[in-house]
Amino acid sequence: MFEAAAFYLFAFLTISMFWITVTTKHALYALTALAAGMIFISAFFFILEADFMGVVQLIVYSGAVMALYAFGMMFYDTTRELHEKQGNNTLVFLLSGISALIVVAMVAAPLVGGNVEAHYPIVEGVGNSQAIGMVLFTKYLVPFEVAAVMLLVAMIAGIVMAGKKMDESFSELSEDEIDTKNAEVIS
Amino acid sequence: MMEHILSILIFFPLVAGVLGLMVNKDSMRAYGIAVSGIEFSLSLWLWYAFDGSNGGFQFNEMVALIPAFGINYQLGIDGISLFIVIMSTLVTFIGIASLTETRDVKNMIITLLVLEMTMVGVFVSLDAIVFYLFWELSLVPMLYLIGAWGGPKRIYASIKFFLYTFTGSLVMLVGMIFMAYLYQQATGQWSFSITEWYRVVLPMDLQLWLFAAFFLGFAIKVPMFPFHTWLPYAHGQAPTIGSVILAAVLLKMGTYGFVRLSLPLFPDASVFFIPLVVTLSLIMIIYTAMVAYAQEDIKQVVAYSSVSHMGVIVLGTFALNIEGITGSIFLMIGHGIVSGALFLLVGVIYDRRHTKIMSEFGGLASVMPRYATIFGIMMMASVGLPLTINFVGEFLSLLGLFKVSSTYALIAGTAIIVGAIYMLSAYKKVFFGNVTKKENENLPDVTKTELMGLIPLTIIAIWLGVYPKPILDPIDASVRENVLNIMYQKVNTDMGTEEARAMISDPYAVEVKTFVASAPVEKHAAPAHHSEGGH
Amino acid sequence: MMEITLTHYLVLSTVLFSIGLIGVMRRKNLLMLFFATEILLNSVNIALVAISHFYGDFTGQMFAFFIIAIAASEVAVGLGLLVLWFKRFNTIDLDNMTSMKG
Amino acid sequence: MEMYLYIALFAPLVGSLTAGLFGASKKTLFTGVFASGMLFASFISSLLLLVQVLQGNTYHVEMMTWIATGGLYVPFGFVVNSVTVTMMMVVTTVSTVVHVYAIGYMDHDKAFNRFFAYLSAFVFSMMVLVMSDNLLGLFIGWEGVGVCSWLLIGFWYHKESATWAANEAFIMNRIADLAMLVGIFTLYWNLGTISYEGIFASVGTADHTMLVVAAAFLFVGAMGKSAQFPLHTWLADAMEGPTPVSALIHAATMVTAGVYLVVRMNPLYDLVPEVGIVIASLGAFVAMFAASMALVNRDMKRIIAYSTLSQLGYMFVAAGLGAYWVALFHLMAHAFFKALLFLGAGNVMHAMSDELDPFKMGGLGKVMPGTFWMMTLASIALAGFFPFAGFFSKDLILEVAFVGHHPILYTVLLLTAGLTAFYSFRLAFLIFTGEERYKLFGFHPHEAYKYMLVAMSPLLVLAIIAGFLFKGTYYEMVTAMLPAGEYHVHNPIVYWIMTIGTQLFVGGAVLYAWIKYKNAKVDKKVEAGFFYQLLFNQYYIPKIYDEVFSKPYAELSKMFWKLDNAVVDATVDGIAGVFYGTAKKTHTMQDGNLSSMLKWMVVGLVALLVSAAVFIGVVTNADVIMKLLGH
Repeated sequence: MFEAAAFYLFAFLTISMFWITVTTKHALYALTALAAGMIFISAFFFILEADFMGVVQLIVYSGAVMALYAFGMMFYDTTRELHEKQGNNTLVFLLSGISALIVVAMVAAPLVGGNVEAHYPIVEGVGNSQAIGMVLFTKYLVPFEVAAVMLLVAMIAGIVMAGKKMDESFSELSEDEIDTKNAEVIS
Repeated sequence: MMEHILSILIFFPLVAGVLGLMVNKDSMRAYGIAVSGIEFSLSLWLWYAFDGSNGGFQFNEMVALIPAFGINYQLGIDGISLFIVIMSTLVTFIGIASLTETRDVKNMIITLLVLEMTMVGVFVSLDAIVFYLFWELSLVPMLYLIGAWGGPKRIYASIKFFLYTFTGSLVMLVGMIFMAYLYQQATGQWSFSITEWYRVVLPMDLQLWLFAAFFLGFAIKVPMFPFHTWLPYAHGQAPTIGSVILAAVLLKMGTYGFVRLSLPLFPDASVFFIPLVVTLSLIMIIYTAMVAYAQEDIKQVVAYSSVSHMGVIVLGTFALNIEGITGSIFLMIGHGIVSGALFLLVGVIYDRRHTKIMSEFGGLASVMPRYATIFGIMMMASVGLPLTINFVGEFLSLLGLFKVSSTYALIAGTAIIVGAIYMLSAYKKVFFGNVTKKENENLPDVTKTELMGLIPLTIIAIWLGVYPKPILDPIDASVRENVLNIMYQKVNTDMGTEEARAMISDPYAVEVKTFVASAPVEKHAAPAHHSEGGH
Repeated sequence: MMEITLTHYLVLSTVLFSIGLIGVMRRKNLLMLFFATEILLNSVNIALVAISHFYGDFTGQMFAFFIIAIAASEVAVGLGLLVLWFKRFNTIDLDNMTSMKG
Repeated sequence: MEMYLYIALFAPLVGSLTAGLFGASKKTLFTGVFASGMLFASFISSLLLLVQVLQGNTYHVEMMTWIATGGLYVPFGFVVNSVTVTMMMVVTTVSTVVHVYAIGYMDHDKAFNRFFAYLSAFVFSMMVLVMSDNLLGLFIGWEGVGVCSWLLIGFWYHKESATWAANEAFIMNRIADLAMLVGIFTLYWNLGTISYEGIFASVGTADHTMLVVAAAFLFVGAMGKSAQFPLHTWLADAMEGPTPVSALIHAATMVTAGVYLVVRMNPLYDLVPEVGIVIASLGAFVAMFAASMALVNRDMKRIIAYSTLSQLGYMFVAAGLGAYWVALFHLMAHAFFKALLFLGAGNVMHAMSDELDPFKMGGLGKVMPGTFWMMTLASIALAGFFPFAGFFSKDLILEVAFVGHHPILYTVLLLTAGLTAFYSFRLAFLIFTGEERYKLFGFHPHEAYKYMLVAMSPLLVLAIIAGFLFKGTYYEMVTAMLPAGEYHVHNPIVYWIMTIGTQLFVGGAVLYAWIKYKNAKVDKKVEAGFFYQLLFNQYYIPKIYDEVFSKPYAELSKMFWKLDNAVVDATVDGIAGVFYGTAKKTHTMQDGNLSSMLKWMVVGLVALLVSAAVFIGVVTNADVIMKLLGH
C-alpha cells in the first residue's frame, strides 16, 4: 500500500518535473526542474531496494552533474528568455506519442517471456552495496576500470577544451585569429 | 612444380607485375612481352601435361582458407577451362606484343598483367568464393584500362561497366552464399567448393531461385539482351587492347559460368528456363546483328557483332547435349580469337586516322592490301565460314540446339545471314570503292608490330578450323564428365523433373566415334545397280 | 492496481523516455538538449533497475551504474565543447550549427 | 590411285596459295601459268580416275578427322565414283580452259595474280564440294565457292555495282545455306550420321515426314546456289565479275552445284516424289521465267546468265522427275557450251572495250571470225540442234517430261526451247551480223589472242561431240550409282514426230530471230508495251526485293539502334537515375541541423518500433493469420 502510494506520487512528480524541463522557456527553471526530477528518481531506486544506485543517483547526478550544468549556465544570461524557433510541434508530439504507445503496448501485453535467468542473483542477507561490490569487482572489474579511465579522460578533455585562455573571448576574434591561436595551443 | 602449376599460372603475372614497377620505362615493353610470353608458355606446358582423355579435374590444389565456413583455395582444371585459360594467356601475350599504345605504357602493362592474373584465376578456381574474388577483381584493372586510356567519354563508360557488372555479380554472390547454406543444411557442414556442390541435389523451387540469381550475374557479363548496353560504351571508349581482352576473355566468364555452375548445379531449373534463355538469346542474336548493321562506327559494328555471336554460345550451352555444349565452349575460344583479332584490326586504322567512322574510309583495299586480306580472313571467320574456327563452334551449337527445337535452331540460324549482312556491308564501306579521302591515300600498310599480333591469330583461326580435334576431344570428355553426367545423375533422382529427364540423356550412352588411323583406300567392287528407274 | 509490478515501472520509464524525446526534438538550445538527453538516460535507468529488482539479478543495476558513469563523462566533454562553441560563435542555438550539411 | 585423288583435289589449292603469295605484287605471268599448270595436273588426275571408274572401281579415302564430338563424326573423306568423277571432269576441264583463257583476258589487269589466287581457290572449293563423302564436307565446298564467288564478283572492288552484287550474291546464298544446314541437322538427329553412305543405308527405314522435311530444306539450299526463283536475282547481278569468272562459276560449275546436290542425294529424293514434283515444277517455271527475261535484255552477259538460269531449270525438271542421270548429263553438256558462250562474250567485250549492249555492235563476224564461229556453234548447241550436245541432253529432258506423263511440264519446256533458240540467236545475230553499228560509237574491235581461241577450242569440240559420242559410255558408267532409266517414247511414230517437231519449232524460232534482228531494228511501240517493260525490268523483282527486304531491313536496323539507346539503355540509365534522383532529393534531409537530424532519428526509431511490433504480432499470431489466409 505504502509502496503503491509512493510509486504514484513520485511518478507524478518526476513526470511533471521533466515535463517542465522540456517545455519551459527559462533555462534556470529547466535546470531546477531537472535536478528535482533526478532526486525524485533516486526515490524509485530506494523503493526498488537498490540503495547503492539511489545514492549514486543523488551524488553523481543531482550533485555533480547538475553542478556542472549550473557552471555551464553561468556563461550566459540565464534570466533572459530562451528564443527557440519552434517548427512543427505536432510532429514532435506525434512521434513521441506513437513510440511511447507502441512500447507501452508491448510492455503491457504479457509478451515478455518469464524465462529470464538470474545470472547474478541477489543474495539474501547481504546488503545491497556489499552485493554490488561483489559483482562489480569480479565480473565487471574490467568495465569498471575502463569507465574510471573514461571519466578521467573526459575530465581532462573538458578542462582542456573549456578551460584554455579564459581571459580571451573567442567570440570577439576573427576566424583566422582563432585558427592561429588554436595552432599555438596544439603545438 | 607440376602440382602447383595453376597457382604459378595465377600469381606469376601478379608478382611480375609488381616487380614491373621497378623496371625502367624504356624496357617495359620487352619486360611485358617476356612475362606474358613465359605465362603463355606455361599454359602451353599445362596443355602438354594435361591428360586429354580424362574428363575430370586435374592439377588439383587445395589449401584451407576459412575452415569454419568451408572456404578453400581450391584449384583445378579440366578440358572446359584449359583452353579458355590458354586463350587468355595467348590474347594477353599477343595484346602486349602488338601494343601500339604510347601513353604511360608502363602502367598499362602492369595493369594488363594484373588483369591476366584475375582472368586465369576465374577459370581455374573451383571454390565459389575464390571464383567470386577473381571475378570481381577482374573489374578493377579493366575499369582502370578504360578509365585511364579510353576515349572522350571514358569515365562514363568505365563507371557504367563497373557498376552494371558489379550489380549482377552481387546477386550472384547472394546466390552463392545461399547455395553454401543449403549445402550446410544438407550435409551439416559449410562448403563453398564447387566440386562439393556438384554432389548436392536440390529441390526444384530452390533451383529456380538460385538459377535466377546466378543467371543475372552471368547474363550481365555475357552480356545477354537486355543487359548488353554497357558493352558498346565500354568497347567504344576502351583502348584497343582493352577491347581485345574484354571481348576475348572477360565476356567468356559469363558463358563459362553457365557451363561450370548453372548447368551442373541446377539441371532442372536449366531445363525449365530453356524457353526464356533461348528467347533472350535469339533476340540478342538478331537484334544486335541488326543494330550492328545500322552502326557508323566500325568498332561498334565489331562490338555488336561480338554480342550477337555470344548469343550463339549461350544457345549451344542450353542445348544440353554433348554437341551443343562442346560447340559452345569451342565457340568461346573461336570468338575470343576472332573478335580479339577484329578489335586489333580496328585498332590498326584507328591508330592511323584517329577515327573509327566508316564513311571516313573507303577503298582501303588498294591502299592497304595486306591489312585488307587479314581483315577479310577474320571477317570470314567471324561470319562462320567452314574451315575457320568459328564454323566448328557455330555448327555444333546450332546442331545441338536443333535437338531442343528445330524452330529455335531455324531462327538462331539466321545468325549466319544477318552476320553476313552487317559484316559484308561494313567491309564494303571500309575497303571497297575508290579512295575518296585524301588522308587515306598514303596510309601505311600493317607494320611488323601489328603483324606480330595478327598473324598468329590468323593462323590459329584457320588451323583450329581445319583441325579442331586436339581441342574438341578434351572438351568433349569434360563436358560428358563434369557437366552432362552430373546433370544426368541429378535429374534421375527423386527430385528431378520429368521435363529434365526427357531432355538430358546419359552422355556415356553416346558412342565415341573415332577416326581409324591410316584409313586405306577402299576399293569397292562395282556396286550393284539400282534396279528400277524409268517411268 | 495497488500491486506495483514491473509493468508499472516500464510504463513510467516509457513515458519519461517519450518526454525526453519531445525535448530532444523540440529544443534548439544546446544546453536544453543536454537536459533532454539526461532525461532519456534516466528513464532507461529506471527501467533497468526495475528489471533488476523484479528478476533478482544484478546485471540491470550494473548497467544503470555504467550508464551514470557514461552520462557523467558525456556531460563533462559535452559541456566543454559547448563552452568552446559558445566562446567562438557566441550562440549555442542548434539552427546555427549546420556545417555538416549534406 | 589415291595419289591421283589427292592431286586432283589439292593441285588447285597449291596453285591458289602460290598465286596468293604474289597477290599484292605486280603482275607476273608465272602465277597464271603455274595456276593453269596445276589445274591441268588436276585435270589429268581426274582423267586417270575416270578411266578407273569406267573399269568399275570406286575410291573412298578418309584423310583425317575434322569434327568429332558426341555422336557426330565428320572426317575429311573423299569419294571418287561415277557421279563425282563426272563432276570432277566437268569442273577440271572447264576450269583449265578458263584459266588458260584468263591469262589472256586478264592480261592488262593490275591484280592479275590475285585473280588466279581466287580462281584456283574456287576450283579447290568446287572439288571439295564434289568429292566429299559427307554432307558437311559438301558444305565446306558449298560455302567455299560462295566466298570465292564473292571475291570474284567483287574483283573490281572499286566499282560500286560489283561490290554490291558480290554482297548480294553472298547474302542470298547464305539464306539458302541456312536451309541447307537445317536439312543436315534434320538428317543428323534422325539418322545419326551425315555421311552419304550412312544416310543412304538408313534412309529406307526412316520416317517419311522427316525425309520430306530434310529433302525440302536441302533443296532450298540448292535453290540458293543454283539461283532458282525466288533466290535468282543475284545471278544476273553477278555478271559484274570478270567474264572468265562468269564462264566458270556462274555458268559451268558453281551454279550447277544445286543440281549436283539433288543428284548426289538421289536415294533420298527417290523416296519423296512429292518433293520431286515440286522441284520439277519450280524448274520448269524457272526455265520459262528466265528465258522470258532473256528475250528483251540488252546486256550481252545478262542474256547468257538468264539462259543459264533457264537451263538450270531444265536440269531441275529432270532431277525432280527422278531422271538423275539425265540431269547430270545436261549439266555436263551445258557446262561446255555455256562456258564457251561466255568466253566468246568475253572476247567480244575485250574487242568492244567492255561494251555490253549488243545493239551497239553488229557485223563483228568479219572482224573476229574465230569468236563468231565459236559463239554461233555454242548457240546451236544451246538451242539443241542435232547433232550437237544440247540436242542429246535437252531433248532428253523433254522426253523425260513426256514419258513421265507431265504434259504441262512438257509444254512449258517445249515453249522454252523455242524461246531459248530465239534469244540465243537474237544475241548472235545482233553481235555478228548486219550493219557495223559499232563504228558509230567509235570502237575499234579486234580478234582475241590466238592462244585464247585455242584454249577455247576443247570446249567447242566437247560442245559438238559430247552428245553423240559420250552418251552411251556415260550412261553405262553413271547408272552404276544412279537409277537407270531409258526415257524412250515407245511409239516410234510419236518419237519421230516429237523429235522432228521440236527441231522444226526451234528452227522456226531461229528464223524468226533472223528476220527480226538482222537489221537490229528497234520497234518503239513494242518497247513501250507493258510486257516488254515487265520483262525488261525483270518482272520488277529486284525492285520489289529492294523495297520489301533491303530498305525495311535497313530502316528496322536504324530503328533498333535508336531503340537500343532510347529504351534499353535508357531503362538502365533510368534505374541509375532513380538512385541518383532520390539522393538528390533526399540530401536536404542532411541539412546539417542537429535538431532535424534528431527528428529523423526519432522517425527511424518509430519505424523500427513499428516493425518490431508487427513482427512480434505476426510471430505470435501466426496460426490466426494462416487461418485467415485460408491455409
